[in-house]
Amino acid sequence: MNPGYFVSQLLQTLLAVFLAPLMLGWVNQCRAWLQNKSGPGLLQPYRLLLKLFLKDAVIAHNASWLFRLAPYVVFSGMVLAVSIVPVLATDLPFSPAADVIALVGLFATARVFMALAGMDIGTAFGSMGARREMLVASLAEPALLMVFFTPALISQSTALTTIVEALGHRELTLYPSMAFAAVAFLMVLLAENARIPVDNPATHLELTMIHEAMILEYSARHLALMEWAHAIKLMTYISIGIALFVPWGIAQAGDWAMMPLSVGVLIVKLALAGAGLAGLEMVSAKMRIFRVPEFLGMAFLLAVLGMLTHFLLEVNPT
Amino acid sequence: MSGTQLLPSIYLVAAVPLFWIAVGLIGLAHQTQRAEHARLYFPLGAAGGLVLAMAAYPALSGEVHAIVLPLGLPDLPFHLRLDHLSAFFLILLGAVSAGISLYAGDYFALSRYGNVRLICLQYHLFLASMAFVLLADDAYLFMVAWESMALASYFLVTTDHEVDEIRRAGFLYLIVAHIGAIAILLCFGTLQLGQWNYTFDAMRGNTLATGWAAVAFLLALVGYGAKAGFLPVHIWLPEAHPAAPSPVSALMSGVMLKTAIYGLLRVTFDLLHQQIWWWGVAALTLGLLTALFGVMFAAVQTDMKRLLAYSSIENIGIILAGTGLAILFHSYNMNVLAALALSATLFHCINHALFKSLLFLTTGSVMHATSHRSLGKLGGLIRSMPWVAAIALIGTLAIAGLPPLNGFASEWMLFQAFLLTPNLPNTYLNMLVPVGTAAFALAVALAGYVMVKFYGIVFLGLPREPLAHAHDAGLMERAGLLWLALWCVVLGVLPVFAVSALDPLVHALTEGSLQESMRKSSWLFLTASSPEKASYGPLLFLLGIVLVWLATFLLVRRFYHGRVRRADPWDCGFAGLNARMQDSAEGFGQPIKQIFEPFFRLERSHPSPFDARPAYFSRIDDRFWYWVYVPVIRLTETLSALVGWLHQGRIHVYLIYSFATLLVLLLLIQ
Amino acid sequence: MSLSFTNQLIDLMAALLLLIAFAMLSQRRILRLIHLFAAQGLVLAVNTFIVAYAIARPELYISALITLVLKVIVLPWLLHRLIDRLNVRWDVETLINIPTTLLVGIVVVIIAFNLALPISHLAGTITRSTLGIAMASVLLSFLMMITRRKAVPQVIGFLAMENGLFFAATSATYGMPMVVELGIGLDVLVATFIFGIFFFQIRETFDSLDIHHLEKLKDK
Amino acid sequence: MLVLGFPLLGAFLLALWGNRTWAAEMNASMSLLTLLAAAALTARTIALGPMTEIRELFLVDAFNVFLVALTALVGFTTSLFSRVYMRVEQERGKLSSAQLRLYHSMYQMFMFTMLLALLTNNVGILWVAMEAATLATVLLVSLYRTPASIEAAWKYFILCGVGIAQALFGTILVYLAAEKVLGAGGSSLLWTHLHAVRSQLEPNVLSIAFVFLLVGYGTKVGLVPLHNWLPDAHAEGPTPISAVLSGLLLNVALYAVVRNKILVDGALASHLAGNLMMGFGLLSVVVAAFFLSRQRDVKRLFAYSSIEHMGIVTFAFGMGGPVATFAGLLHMTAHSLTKSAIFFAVGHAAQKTGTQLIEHIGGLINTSPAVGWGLMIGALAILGVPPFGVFASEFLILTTAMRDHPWATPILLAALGVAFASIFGKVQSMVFGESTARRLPHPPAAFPVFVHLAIVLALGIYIPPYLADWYRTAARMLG
Repeated sequence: MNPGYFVSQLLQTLLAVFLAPLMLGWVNQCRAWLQNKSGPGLLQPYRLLLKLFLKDAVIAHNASWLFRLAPYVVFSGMVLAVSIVPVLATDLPFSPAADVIALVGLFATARVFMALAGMDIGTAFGSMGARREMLVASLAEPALLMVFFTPALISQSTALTTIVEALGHRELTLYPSMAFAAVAFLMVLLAENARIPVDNPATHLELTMIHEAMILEYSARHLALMEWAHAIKLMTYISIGIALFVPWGIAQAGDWAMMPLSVGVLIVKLALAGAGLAGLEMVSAKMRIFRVPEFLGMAFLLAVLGMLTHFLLEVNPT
Repeated sequence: MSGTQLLPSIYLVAAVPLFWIAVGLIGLAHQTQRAEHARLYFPLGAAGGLVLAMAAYPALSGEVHAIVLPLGLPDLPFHLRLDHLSAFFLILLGAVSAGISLYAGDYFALSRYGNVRLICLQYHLFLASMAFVLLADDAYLFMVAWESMALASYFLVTTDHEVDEIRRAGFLYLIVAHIGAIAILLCFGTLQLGQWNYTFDAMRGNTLATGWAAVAFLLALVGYGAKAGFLPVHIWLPEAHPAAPSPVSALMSGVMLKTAIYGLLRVTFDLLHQQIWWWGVAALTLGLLTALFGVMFAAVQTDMKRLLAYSSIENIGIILAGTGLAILFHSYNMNVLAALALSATLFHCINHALFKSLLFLTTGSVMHATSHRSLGKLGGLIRSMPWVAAIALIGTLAIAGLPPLNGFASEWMLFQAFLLTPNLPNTYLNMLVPVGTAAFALAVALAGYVMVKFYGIVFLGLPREPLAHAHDAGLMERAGLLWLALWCVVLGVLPVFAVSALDPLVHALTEGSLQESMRKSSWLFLTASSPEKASYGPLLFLLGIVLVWLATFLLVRRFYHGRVRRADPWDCGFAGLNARMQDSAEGFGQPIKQIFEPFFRLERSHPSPFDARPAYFSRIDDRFWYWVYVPVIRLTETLSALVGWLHQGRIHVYLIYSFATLLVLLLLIQ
Repeated sequence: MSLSFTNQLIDLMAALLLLIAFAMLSQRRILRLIHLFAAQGLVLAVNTFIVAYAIARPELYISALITLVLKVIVLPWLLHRLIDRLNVRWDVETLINIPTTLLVGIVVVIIAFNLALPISHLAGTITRSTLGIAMASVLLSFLMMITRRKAVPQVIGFLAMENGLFFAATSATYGMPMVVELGIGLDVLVATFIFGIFFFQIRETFDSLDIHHLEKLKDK
Repeated sequence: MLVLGFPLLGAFLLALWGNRTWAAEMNASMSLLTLLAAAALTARTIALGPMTEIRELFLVDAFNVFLVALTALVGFTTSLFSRVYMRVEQERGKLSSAQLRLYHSMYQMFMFTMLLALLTNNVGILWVAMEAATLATVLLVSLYRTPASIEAAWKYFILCGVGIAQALFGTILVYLAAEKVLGAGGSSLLWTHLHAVRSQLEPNVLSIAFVFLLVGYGTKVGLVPLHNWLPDAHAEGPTPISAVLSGLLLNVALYAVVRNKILVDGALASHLAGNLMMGFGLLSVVVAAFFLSRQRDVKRLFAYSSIEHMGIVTFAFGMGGPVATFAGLLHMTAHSLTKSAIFFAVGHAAQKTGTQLIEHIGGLINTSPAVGWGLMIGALAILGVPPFGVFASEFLILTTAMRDHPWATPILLAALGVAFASIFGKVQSMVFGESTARRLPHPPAAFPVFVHLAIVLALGIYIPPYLADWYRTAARMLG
């Protein structure tokens, strides 16, 4: 395959990785605006990362090698994930390496490492956060898979690029089943990225925190990697959502003419998505931890319903 | 490679179990001091395992060989047969047992229980009988080997027989095994179709009426299920596995359960020719139920070996579900898809064998180091036993189904198989599938939860009780563990080779093959029915992660001097942190209890908030025990009470019996 | 005398035998039982004698003699001494009251006759009709063993059963071959001795010959 | 005919000196001689085929010679066991010297009667011998003079006596039928002659005769519902006697039944006899299996298991056909070897723990591994766990049943399952766990136990061809 692919791959990956904090900043900014505050500014996440990278790492006495290994694994896992999702162009040399299932697996790996790292020190909050995170994940993960399977059934494939090809570049057809999937996906996204109503990224209030509780013990560069990975994760989810539900405008295999346009389109989409997310967070309230399973069960059911409606409405019985 | 130039492979293969028996007998005879005895004989067994695996490998693609031994019944001598299917499971047995035996050398040298000479004999008889189960080509030898397997493992389970729950566990195990054996015997009886010929060849020759075929299949499902641990005959498994010494649990969970799968496949795909779609549905449903059940119970366990045992039930359920899919596809002559499902199943068999025995062995090391089995007492072992912890981490990630390790690869294939069911020409089945897929996904995800619980509580955090003299595993133990871990990684990163090695076998069973879809893609990528539909390249995965990791590492180092300051944990600024503040095993299981309450039979007592000495009690029972087993026991008791009334002790009554018998018979024959 | 006459005699003997069997069934006193047993033995001996005479079989004389000695003299005498030594002359109470027993006995007799019918037809001997009676008396003594509560009457019932068998043998088949006859006789003798031993053992263990002491071994 | 000579001689000698210190050894040596004679006889029969002896008074063919060999073998090993066992009993003062003399002489007498029953060619003598066997053992059952033992012996005596009387009536009827064909006189009770003319015998008579014979000898076989004497007698007698009772006597009684069955089948040309036997067999298996779980006395437990196995064998012979009969013979062999081995082990266990109550026996394996493993392996073998011979025969029986009488198979299997659960649960608690046994000065007689078990194991894995042919010829004979 010609180097162009690698260029587009590299371009996309770097773009995603380095835009991710901006995305986060944008979401926060929108939140601030909606709350009539003047927010910290779009670049706040970058400043934070820089500060953390320059700080001295402080690690608990009994931290094991696993504790120090985890941030790197999480970070690289997320980078890998984002480089798999076709946001600019569909033809990426990396995309055959993983389909949606593998993508979910990748998220799971990162999460497991994070949870283990959280338990490593042996603090009350660490293990609590790990447990909650794993609980949420163990319910969100099947829901996510179900969400993916609806388009996978439509496009007869689980490879994201193929899905996008199928959904985006054929004649435009509306799939009712995708509506279910979209809602379910949104709920999963909220849960997986520790957003309200499942978790509150902005608090360290002991009893409510999930994600933060796991990474309490991290500092400096490790914390930076974790936060960054978290930002990338959000980015990845949003771009997956884009790729699945509004794929129009993603560039075909290597037609460079489309590329700038698709970049533009992408940025618009991302901006909208971020704003939407912020708005959603504004209107909803954090829920009790034991409501979360019901919430995710809801998502799970919606996704399954999506598959069923697919069979009901879209498969012409032959 | 073709089997022609390796003709004697079956003799070599058959020689290995005999060698094992010999090792056992010599070991029994050889009086010596415990440690050196164990360190001498178990590695011998390991060598045998290696030879077995290597000798069986060519037969995986080679042609079928059969020999008849001059033993057995006069009309029914022992038939041995080495074909693709048995070869695969023999490789599994050999490769896995090699690691386990190596480990066992150290383990039994250090453990206190039992007479090592007897253990050595039983252990090797166990291995040998498993090998013969896989080699048997007639019902008699099969039954003999099958029951000897149960017997040997029973004696191993009851090694520490002074403890009475261990005795109870062994008893339960043997009873269930016997019931299973009865079902299998009936199954063979159905298969041989009236003419008294119990060689498998003859059974292959028969074609049964649909009804009888179904009967045979259901009998097989029950019979082999009793060994594999399908619902509701799983009851013995969580009792027996914890009771046994760890290498034995590893063998039972890793290998013995697979022999049951072997039997099921042998009957379903080899001896019975036709399959009916609802068999597939039955197996699929049962499998998924078993999987969910197993993983939920695993999540709430507080004993690490029980936890692993339940996770075995889960994996067996997944394997059964895969088999069900294969049957389903095959019954509709969708052979390629059947091939996909079957390769996934077999692949998962060997994967589970590897990581499950690996984890059981690590529990063994943990128990030796800490003499604790309860999760409530353990913790923080990653510091005192880094080797075991590192290897256990690999096992944990693999069993949790995380890429790029082997557990994920097989589950990925299985997911693909699920996603291809819409091609089935049956709308109801199509509708059924999303539900099945959902259940499968849920089971897989919960497995991740369970494994984080297992690893986090055992190896991470702070010790929940002071663990004195916690030391790392010995050399042989490490070697055995490493061997298994190595294969977990290799199969995970290069699944394509495994799958293509399986292909002749799969082709033989389903007439379908994945060859062309694999030919279309490179050796890097695991593919389902075709590469553009779906593909998965674990090696690229690994490379990607490693590259990014290195890159970030270097970049971070460029920015930054990399100094690290050690301090007390911050813990949100709370002082006076102690180990008891961590999540306990119950705590970890609690949400699952909450969410899936209806699945459990719970007895709980919460302390009142104003309790001076608060005590929390929670006990979880298996509903099936009360649904299935208790009624049966009651029935037997009532019946025997009725019968017992016959025996009144009065001689007149007895005379009346015989008088009546006489008269009745006399009238009868008129 | 003519064949028919002997026939009638034999039938008479058979009838007597059946009568005695019923008498035993209804008999309450042990002493009487023993006498009846002796009488039964006598009938047997006479019957055998008649058969032997009728068909001129010398070895039957011998077996008639054996019967006379064994069953009319030796066994009753033994039993007498037993009950003297154990002084168990008192009345025997039965489990089922006598009339019912007799009714059952009659049913049994009917069954026996019906069974014997086809056989008697082919039994070409001069004594064809007696097989049924033999079977009946066997079953009757069986019944007697069932209904009696004391050890001694049970034994007498046992011996009476032996008599019935012997009658069957002689009447239906002119007696078994000599070897067998001897064997059977020996067995009966030994059996009686052993019974004797038992009486003493039971006595000294339970100081009574009531069998309801022997009802401990059962499956609770 | 030394086979018969030795035990008879032994009986007399031991009647004289049976209380001497060397009586046990003498008993053993007599049994050894018998065994050797039996072996010689067997060898000759294998070589020359069936033959009759002394004016056709004795018959030796494949069927009975293998039982003779078996009887002699078990008789010998049991005498070895009783040597150790009886010494302990004597030292405990349970036995007076007179009783010991009675025991030894009656032991030989018993062997003699059984061998006679097996070897005789005369159906009448067969009956006499069977009766004599009862008489010989009945005093042994009450050897201890405890109330329980006397009661057991009394029941044994009455029930078997009555039963045997029925058998006599049956024999008379057979004779009645036979003399029509063969004429009066001794020859018409000779089995060989009867066998020759069996097709001409009057069916009506024979069918009635068979009922009487079945009920009669069946009582001694221990078929339900005629079995009630058996558990008592086994539990209360001295253990060596329990061993020979269930190891040998039951076989011999069954032998008598089968001998007559052959005639009846020949005469009736119907499957009546077979069906009756199958019915009894099935009933025995089921009932015995359910009795098992209620037992608290270990010897009663295994007595019921004997009933169960006799039921299986009867069922097998009832089915008939080469395979089933073959299996029946095999099962007879395996059962009597295993069961006697178990009783040896149980005897030692009872002596070590001083009780026969199961709940008071435990942890044998710790105090005396030989006894513990003997009991454990023996129990597993008797339960039909491979690779023991019992499984081999059960496999054949069950598989044949699946072909011929599919309805019966699940019943049998269910009963076997119940039996497995009940027996194994009890045995496990006796063998494993905390030990309640104490050491005894004399080492247990491990030799007989393990010899038996070894043979049984061998039977399960490899049946030597000559043995197989031998069974086959026997099976062919029984049709």
